[in-house]
Amino acid sequence: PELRHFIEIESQKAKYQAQVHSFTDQCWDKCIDKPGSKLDSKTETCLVNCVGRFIDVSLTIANKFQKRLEQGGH
Amino acid sequence: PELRHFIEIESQKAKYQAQVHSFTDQCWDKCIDKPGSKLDSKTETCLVNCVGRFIDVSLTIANKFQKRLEQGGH
Amino acid sequence: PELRHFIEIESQKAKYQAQVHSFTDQCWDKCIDKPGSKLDSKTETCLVNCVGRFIDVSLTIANKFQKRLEQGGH
Amino acid sequence: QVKTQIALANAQELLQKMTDKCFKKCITKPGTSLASSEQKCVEMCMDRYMEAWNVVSKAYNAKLQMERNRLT
Amino acid sequence: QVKTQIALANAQELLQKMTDKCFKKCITKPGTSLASSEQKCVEMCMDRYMEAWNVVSKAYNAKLQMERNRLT
Amino acid sequence: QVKTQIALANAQELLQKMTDKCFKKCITKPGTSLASSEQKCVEMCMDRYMEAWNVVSKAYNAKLQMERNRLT
Repeated sequence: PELRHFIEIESQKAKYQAQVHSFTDQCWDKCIDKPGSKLDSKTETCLVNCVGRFIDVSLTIANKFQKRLEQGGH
Repeated sequence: PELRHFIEIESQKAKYQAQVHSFTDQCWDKCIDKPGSKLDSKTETCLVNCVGRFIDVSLTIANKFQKRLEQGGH
Repeated sequence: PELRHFIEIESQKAKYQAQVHSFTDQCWDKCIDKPGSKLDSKTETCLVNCVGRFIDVSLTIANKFQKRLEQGGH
Repeated sequence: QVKTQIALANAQELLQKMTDKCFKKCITKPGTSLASSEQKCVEMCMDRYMEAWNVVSKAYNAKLQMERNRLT
Repeated sequence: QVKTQIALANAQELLQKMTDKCFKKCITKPGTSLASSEQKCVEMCMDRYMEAWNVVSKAYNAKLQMERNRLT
Repeated sequence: QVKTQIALANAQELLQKMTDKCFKKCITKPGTSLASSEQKCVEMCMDRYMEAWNVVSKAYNAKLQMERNRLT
């Protein structure tokens, strides 16, 4: 059971990191035009909002999809 | 043999669906500019043609590639 | 040991080919606008340079990353 | 059980593609919350994407059938 | 047999990439059939892509050799 | 050992993404060698990418926490 627990946690970490890679990839394209000598606050805000809105879009779609499945239609 | 048959069919289904995902992805980019309140007939025609022409391109390339291999050149 | 050696070599070949596919993919986009009736020398030079500079960028980043790890910072 | 797993994988792939495409189309400048116009855009985009998936699936089926008929 | 499988995987990858790239380059507005100009474009695109693959493969080899020499 | 492998996979993914993104941003016309302006751009781009990774990671964590709190 300990081994299983360990594997579960490591596997969750891997998923989390894969998600961070994916967000960084997409939000980099949305927020950074030319990489400057430092990450200015405008870009940082854009990155934070980008992650937040991506999750919002993801939840919106997942919830609506779930409702569709329950209604039996498609 | 029944199990094998079942696995083969399910595996074909999975391939078919992967193909549909890939077509939808690419044809969405080719045919849809701004998602409107309904899928108009022009967009639908574009999607149908997009799938058809993608398969045509795929067959054209596969056939010509096959011929090259038979001629022994590369 | 022979089998192992064989597998290692084949696995390296597969990695090499995956790399060639990836370079061709990216350098095609950088160097070819409209595919003409032949690969002109300007395009060929662009492809060769593209591979070279990609590897340079890759080494630059890997080296700097390594140094960061050794300094213990991140 | 294999069937359920494929169905699930299919739904997950669809959800992921829709999220990526609709985020790209509807959120140009990410703000501090989802604007109602963005929310609306996402919902329309999702409906259109699922319709597109169905149109593509039918068209692919029809084309496969046609190629099969040509060979026999 | 491993060799054959790798060769096959390599060919399949090449076919798939060429199809994607040449579809993108040659089919801007998909019509009810492949126009002869599109057909021609696809065939040229395919030839150029395979040439590019060969050029890239040689350049990569040469660069690997150079880096190896620098280290020894 | 699982831990090390994940950490390694994570570093490799980061390196690969940075290389792809910074090559795209900094090398518009590949020349016969890396120009010093390109070299500089690559190094800045790499620093910004790692900073962006950290900002995104923190923001994701905060958002996950917020959603968890909302559910309890």
